[in-house]
Amino acid sequence: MRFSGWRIVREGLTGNRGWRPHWRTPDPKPEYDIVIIGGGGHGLATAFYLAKEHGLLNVAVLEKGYLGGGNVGRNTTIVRANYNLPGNSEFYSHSLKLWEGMEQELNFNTMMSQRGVLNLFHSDGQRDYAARRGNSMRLQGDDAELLDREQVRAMVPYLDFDTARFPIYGGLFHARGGTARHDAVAWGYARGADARGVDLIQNCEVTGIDIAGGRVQGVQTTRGAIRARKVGIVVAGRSSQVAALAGMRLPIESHVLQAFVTEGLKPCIDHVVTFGMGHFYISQSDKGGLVFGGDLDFYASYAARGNLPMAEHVMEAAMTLMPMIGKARVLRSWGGIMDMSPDGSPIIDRTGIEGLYLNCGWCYGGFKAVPGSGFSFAHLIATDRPHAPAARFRLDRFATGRGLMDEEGTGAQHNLH
Amino acid sequence: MVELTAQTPWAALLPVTAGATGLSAWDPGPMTALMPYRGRRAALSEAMQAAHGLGFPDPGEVTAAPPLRCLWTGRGQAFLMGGPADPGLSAQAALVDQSDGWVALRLEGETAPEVLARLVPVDLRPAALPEGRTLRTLCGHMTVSITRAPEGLEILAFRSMAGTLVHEIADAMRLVAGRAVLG
Amino acid sequence: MRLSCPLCGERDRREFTYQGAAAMVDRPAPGATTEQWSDWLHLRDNPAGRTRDLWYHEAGCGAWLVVERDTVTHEIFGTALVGGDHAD
Amino acid sequence: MRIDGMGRVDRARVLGFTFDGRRYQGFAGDTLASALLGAGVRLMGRSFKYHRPRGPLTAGSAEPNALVTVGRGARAEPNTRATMQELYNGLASVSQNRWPSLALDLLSVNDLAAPFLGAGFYYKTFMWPKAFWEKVYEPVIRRAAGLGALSGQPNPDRYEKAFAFCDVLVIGAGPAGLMAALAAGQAGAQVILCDEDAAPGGRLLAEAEAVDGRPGADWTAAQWEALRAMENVRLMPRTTVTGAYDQGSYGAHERVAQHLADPGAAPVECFWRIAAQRAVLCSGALERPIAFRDNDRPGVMLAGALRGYAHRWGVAPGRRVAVFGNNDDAHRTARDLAAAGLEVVALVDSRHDAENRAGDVPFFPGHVVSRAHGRRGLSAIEIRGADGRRQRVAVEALGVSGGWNPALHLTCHLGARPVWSETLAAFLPRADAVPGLRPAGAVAGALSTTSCLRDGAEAGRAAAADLGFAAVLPAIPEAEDAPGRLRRLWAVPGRGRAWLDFQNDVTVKDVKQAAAENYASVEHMKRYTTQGMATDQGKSSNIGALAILADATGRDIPQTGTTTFRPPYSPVPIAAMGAGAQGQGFAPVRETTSHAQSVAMGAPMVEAGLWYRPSYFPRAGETTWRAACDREVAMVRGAVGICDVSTLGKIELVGPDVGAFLDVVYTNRFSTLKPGRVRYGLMLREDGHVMDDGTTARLEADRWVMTTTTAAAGQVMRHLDWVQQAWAPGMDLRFVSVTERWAQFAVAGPRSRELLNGLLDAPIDDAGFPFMACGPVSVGGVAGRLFRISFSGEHAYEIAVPARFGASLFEALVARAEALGGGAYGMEALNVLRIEKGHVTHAEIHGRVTAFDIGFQRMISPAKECIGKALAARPGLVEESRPQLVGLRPLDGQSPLPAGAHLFAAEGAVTPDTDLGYVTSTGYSPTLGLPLALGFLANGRARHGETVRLIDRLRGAEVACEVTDPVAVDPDGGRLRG
Repeated sequence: MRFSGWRIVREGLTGNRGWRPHWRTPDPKPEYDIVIIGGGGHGLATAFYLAKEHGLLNVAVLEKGYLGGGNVGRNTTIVRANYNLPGNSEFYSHSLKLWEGMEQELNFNTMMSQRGVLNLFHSDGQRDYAARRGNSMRLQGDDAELLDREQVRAMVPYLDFDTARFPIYGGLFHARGGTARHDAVAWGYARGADARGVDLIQNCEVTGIDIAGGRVQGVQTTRGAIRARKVGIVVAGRSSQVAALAGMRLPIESHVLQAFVTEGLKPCIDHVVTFGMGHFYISQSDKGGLVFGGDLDFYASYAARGNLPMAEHVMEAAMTLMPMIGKARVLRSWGGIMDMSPDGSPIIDRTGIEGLYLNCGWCYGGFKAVPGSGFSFAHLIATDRPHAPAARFRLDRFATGRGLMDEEGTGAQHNLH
Repeated sequence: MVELTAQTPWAALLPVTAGATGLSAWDPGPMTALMPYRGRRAALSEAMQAAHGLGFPDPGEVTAAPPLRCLWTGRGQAFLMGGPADPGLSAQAALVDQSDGWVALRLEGETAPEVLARLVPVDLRPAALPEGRTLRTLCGHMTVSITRAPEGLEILAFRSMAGTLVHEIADAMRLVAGRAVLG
Repeated sequence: MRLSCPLCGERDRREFTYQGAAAMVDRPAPGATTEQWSDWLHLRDNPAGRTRDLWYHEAGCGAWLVVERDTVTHEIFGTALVGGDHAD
Repeated sequence: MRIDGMGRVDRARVLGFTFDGRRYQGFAGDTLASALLGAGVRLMGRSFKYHRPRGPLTAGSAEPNALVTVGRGARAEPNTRATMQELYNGLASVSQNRWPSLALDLLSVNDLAAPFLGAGFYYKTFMWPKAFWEKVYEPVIRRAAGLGALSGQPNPDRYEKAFAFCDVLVIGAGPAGLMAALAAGQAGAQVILCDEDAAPGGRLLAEAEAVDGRPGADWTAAQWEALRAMENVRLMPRTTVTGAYDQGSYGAHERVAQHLADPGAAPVECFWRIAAQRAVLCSGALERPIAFRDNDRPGVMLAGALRGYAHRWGVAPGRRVAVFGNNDDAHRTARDLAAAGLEVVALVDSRHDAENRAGDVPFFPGHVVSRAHGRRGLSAIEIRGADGRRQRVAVEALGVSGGWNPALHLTCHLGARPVWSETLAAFLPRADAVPGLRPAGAVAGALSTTSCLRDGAEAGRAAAADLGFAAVLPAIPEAEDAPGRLRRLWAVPGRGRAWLDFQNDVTVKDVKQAAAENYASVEHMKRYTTQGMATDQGKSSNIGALAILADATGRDIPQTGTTTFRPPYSPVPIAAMGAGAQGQGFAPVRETTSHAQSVAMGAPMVEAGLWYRPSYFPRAGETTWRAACDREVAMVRGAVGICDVSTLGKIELVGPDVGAFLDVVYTNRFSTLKPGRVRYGLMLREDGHVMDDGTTARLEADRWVMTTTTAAAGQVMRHLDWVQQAWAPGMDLRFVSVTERWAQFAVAGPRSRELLNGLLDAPIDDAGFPFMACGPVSVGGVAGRLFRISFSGEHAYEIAVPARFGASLFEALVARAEALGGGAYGMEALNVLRIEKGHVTHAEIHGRVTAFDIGFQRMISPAKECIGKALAARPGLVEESRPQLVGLRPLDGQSPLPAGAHLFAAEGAVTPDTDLGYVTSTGYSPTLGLPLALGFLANGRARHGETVRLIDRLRGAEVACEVTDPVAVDPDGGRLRG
């Protein structure tokens, strides 16, 4: 069923009785060409692009819970392509282009809102780094603008320019960045993949990966064995466990990242704004809630919930940066499980096992990567060659030291990001 | 010859009184960090007894032989205060002068624990922190040492942060006093 | 979240700095290969369940701790000083 | 309307207030909602999507409808629940989400378009043309959405955060909570008793029933006083426990002074962090509605709320009332309302076999209310029998009861799922859901007041006993003990729209449509329809919605499951959780001993981490910072400059094994350093990249002092503690920070020794104090330390004195420097001086560079192990193609070289693939008379002398540069040693 304003009118006039399932509920077949483990944003996008770009239709996505129940449904919905380092820079640039065509590609309104991302800086040193990053973005063909304090004031006058502990020196503005309706991204890709024949199988947990002669044979699941020529692992938050089924140890630690939303408010924040002296980033959803987040809670966790110290840090950052939101009330907090890689950048690569592919390590940047990751992972699985924009996301970079992507400069080892 | 004068910038900020609490500065005098070498804790404690009449404190403990006191300040570390350390102790422990490194405040009054409860994530009520006990913790975003003395709660913090420390405690005092008015 | 420091007693998580898997204590011996070093620094068991990891009582006594806990429930089973009781 | 003779408000104290500009009167003890109802106002808000007129559904914190803005100007509080806001004299409130007025809201046109605005409609449209989303559709949607508005001004109120500690935390001061606190308190445990309400008692305030032979409210007051008299019990009314966290940590939100017109010096709100050994959850239960056509009309409310308004506040939405329920408790409402003198025109019970327990009221067993009439206020209901016959009955108020849901939210905060009880037709908390927390009373499924009292007492006793207190069960007062019965009914079938989530306008049809579209998981349904995502988080609607989803998908409720309850239980202002941080409070300020004097000299102070350092010291006639900076650089190069360097981390290390220890943490060897000497050292992280650099002085055989950069001081201390405790426990050394103990000043320039010799009690000379020497000195009788080290590249020293003498020494140094043609210099000059010398700071050692990159590969001693050495040898970290530290100068001798620019070959395309590097630091060198920069360039060391293009597209710069050695001034170091 094609969605459009006319369809809504027609259904509305006939009692809304014509709506059909957005995806089927198939039983797993005994064999597929390709099995994607993980029905989150990345896995669904991978399946969609396998079908759309490579004509591979005999594909199943296995999801242990419900579609989009992982990090794609529990993030702060920010989309951007404002990275500095080679690898990240070209990948997110490609991903942003896919975002820009997503609604038409999926015939599903994911509410991609290019309202602009403003990264504030608070010292000369931060300005220099923002300039370096902005130049990388421009070089990549993406937009970036270096704003001084007065330009920032004109754009976001509600910040505390006068009494804040860390004064605002200026900002790096990325106009094409913005937000999207996170759940809709998962649903849109699910619907698109399903429409092309991909089997989306929910409540199906993978319990084993069958390997023989160094080659993947299929998977064992709670709904029986499934044979497959190729298997892609894309299960942020469970990467180490699923990889262990194939005997692999990953350079991943799992951490919890909290996010928050306030009660609905009339429009007051029109951009995505990030603080440079603490961990705080915020935007306002179309429903009116202020959606914001901070840093990891900083301890290994699979609990999808956090503790108060980081929550308080985030609120304190909010109060020093934009005290006008003080009377907004936090309605809900939640946590996502982040695949933290040593250098803070992801992995899309083959493994030592033929036919087994790995997509993990998105740290806290996975949402904006959804289309690019799905596109590149599909390319890798379909062709056995890395997709150029993701070619640097190699698993062996930690062993070789080549192409480490430590954007923050805090260290290419665990627990420093 | 140049004459250097001693200055304590926080002197101008204190004392502060609000409601039932008073905040003042005190001079801890010479302070020496005592850090026993490997396996020498007992020997250090004996040497301290001989030289000063007090022992090396257990975690959380204060030992005293007026005017000297020795505050436990961390893993393998205590501060001798109120007078210089006997140089002979250096056979058993690393001795490092800490004088001047710390601002020393005292918070007096029955509601002092209530005031610090605005800033400190540890129970400081007398039952939890009786006289003669000390601890390391946070006060707001600053690391501090807090000790219960007969006069009140003593707070040691980095000298450079004295302004913030005074400001934040004074603020908490005013909020607690403001609540008291509400009844 | 609250952790029991062997020296300071039970304290709020905000006094501690986290440093990851306790396997970091077992540093490769001199002469280990680069691969061994790389595996030690990068690869992790990352269990969903019981684990041992490192915490530093930064705003307290300055002790490094090994904490045994559960990454799913956040239950804490025990804490011990790194390097043992060499000088407390 | 007010009901004569009812309510516990103080009718002697009349309070004036306004709503939407109109003046009203209420009484002390009223909430805003009860006062408005008392004044005959039923319409208090508009719904989110269809802008439907709404009145209060509840009498408490779960209120979805009656949200208003309270207060004026910057103090305005949007989205305040009128049902929780205590009335005070002069309270000003306005309605929200309507234009131009509450009664006439133009956006209620949405309601007419409802057939087109069903579940998820926006995912299916607004996609064409592509550019219209941000420009047209989204702005319209955003303006229509949202509820109240923030003032847009900085928050002028005061907030606080606090910590509290207890043995037993009792959450909720209803019958169960009061008994729990009493039991634990009498046992001697430290008890904290929190309740979200201003007054204790919970449901007892809303009932007529007796406890211990007294009215419930009187019994409550007596218990409260008894608890208040106990020293070990702390009572916290107006305090909502908002979240359960690990190891007995709880968050709680106290509305300290929101019930007052003027908070005075008190905080308006406080966010508590409570650490409790045990907790007893006595949060009670929340009534749930039954969905039927147009069940959202103002005047339709939960039956318990209707009863509560009558008993506690003596108000009702109208004189003619009806009650509709599926359980015995609805009968109590009808009975009580009739006893209050209201005209109960119908008691409608969906159970055909129900017996009338309400007395002499028109009783409709086996009937349902199938429709409500009256747009801005309920005017009539339609009652439908099992045979389908309908009758219309005029009413002004309808109480609806679909049963009660235990308020078990906190038990789910650590991830536990509740358990469905068929008997109670409700979810119950798992007993072990939160370690140390026991649910008691209605939240645990206790149905009668007596069982709540008993359960609470037992839970309080058990909690105390668990902690070793000798606890006995207090006497259980006599109270009502009639368990109610219930037969499930979630929605009345029929045409039209029946509301589940009132605020977000989610109807039964929406849930069914979601199921039809295969949003069959309860999480999918929630997210697709927005059910339960409003400000009440579905407190009254979630269970009904999932029951309808279960039905629509052919599953039972346990199979369908629930969505996740997450903190906070009720919303908490950002200002409360972030209290103290507004303005300066976000991070401590660190001031050097020269701070006041630097400010007095007119120096702009800039942040350096937590520290403030002087940027430059302007002099008369200098109109720009550059003028001052150039002069200060020239001063240092030509005479002598003074700079406070106390912010650098200083760690004193003592013991026989310090040298060996330093050999482990530094790449280069320190064990060979002689006493009285200083050495520059480089530290790596284990991943082979540079962590920090600095000098370490060996003051005596066993006494050393290490300096770190200002930025990395904490990190280095943590690292040293780690290395010693984890890997070197056998080494005999101890260390402690002495950063704060010493005030330290750089005395730099050709006349530095001359200056010092006029100051020190004993003069120094080059033989006694050569480059990289250190030793004790005396200044005016004060023992200090002197280091002959140089960041500027000049003959220079750093002198340290105990901090109390810092200000005085700075003054003396500056005065003497000025007499010698020099003076104080700030960060700007310091930066230029070090760029001229090619010295790195964290602009260069930014975490991604190796010793190889900055040309210090040979500082990694081949003869010993050190941290980071093994992995620094990875092939990718020592490749010539890596960006390497270089100096840059413009070919034209004058173009500025902006930091952050990228570097490209002199000719050729400018693409990511041809990117050769970037500029890290820049400044104008008055010494050389041209701009200089440091940067990283691929294979840079082999390119000295080549020309590269510096391109900065952000600022429109393109400059041809010569690549040079990083050291631009005095490359052979003659000035250092001279």
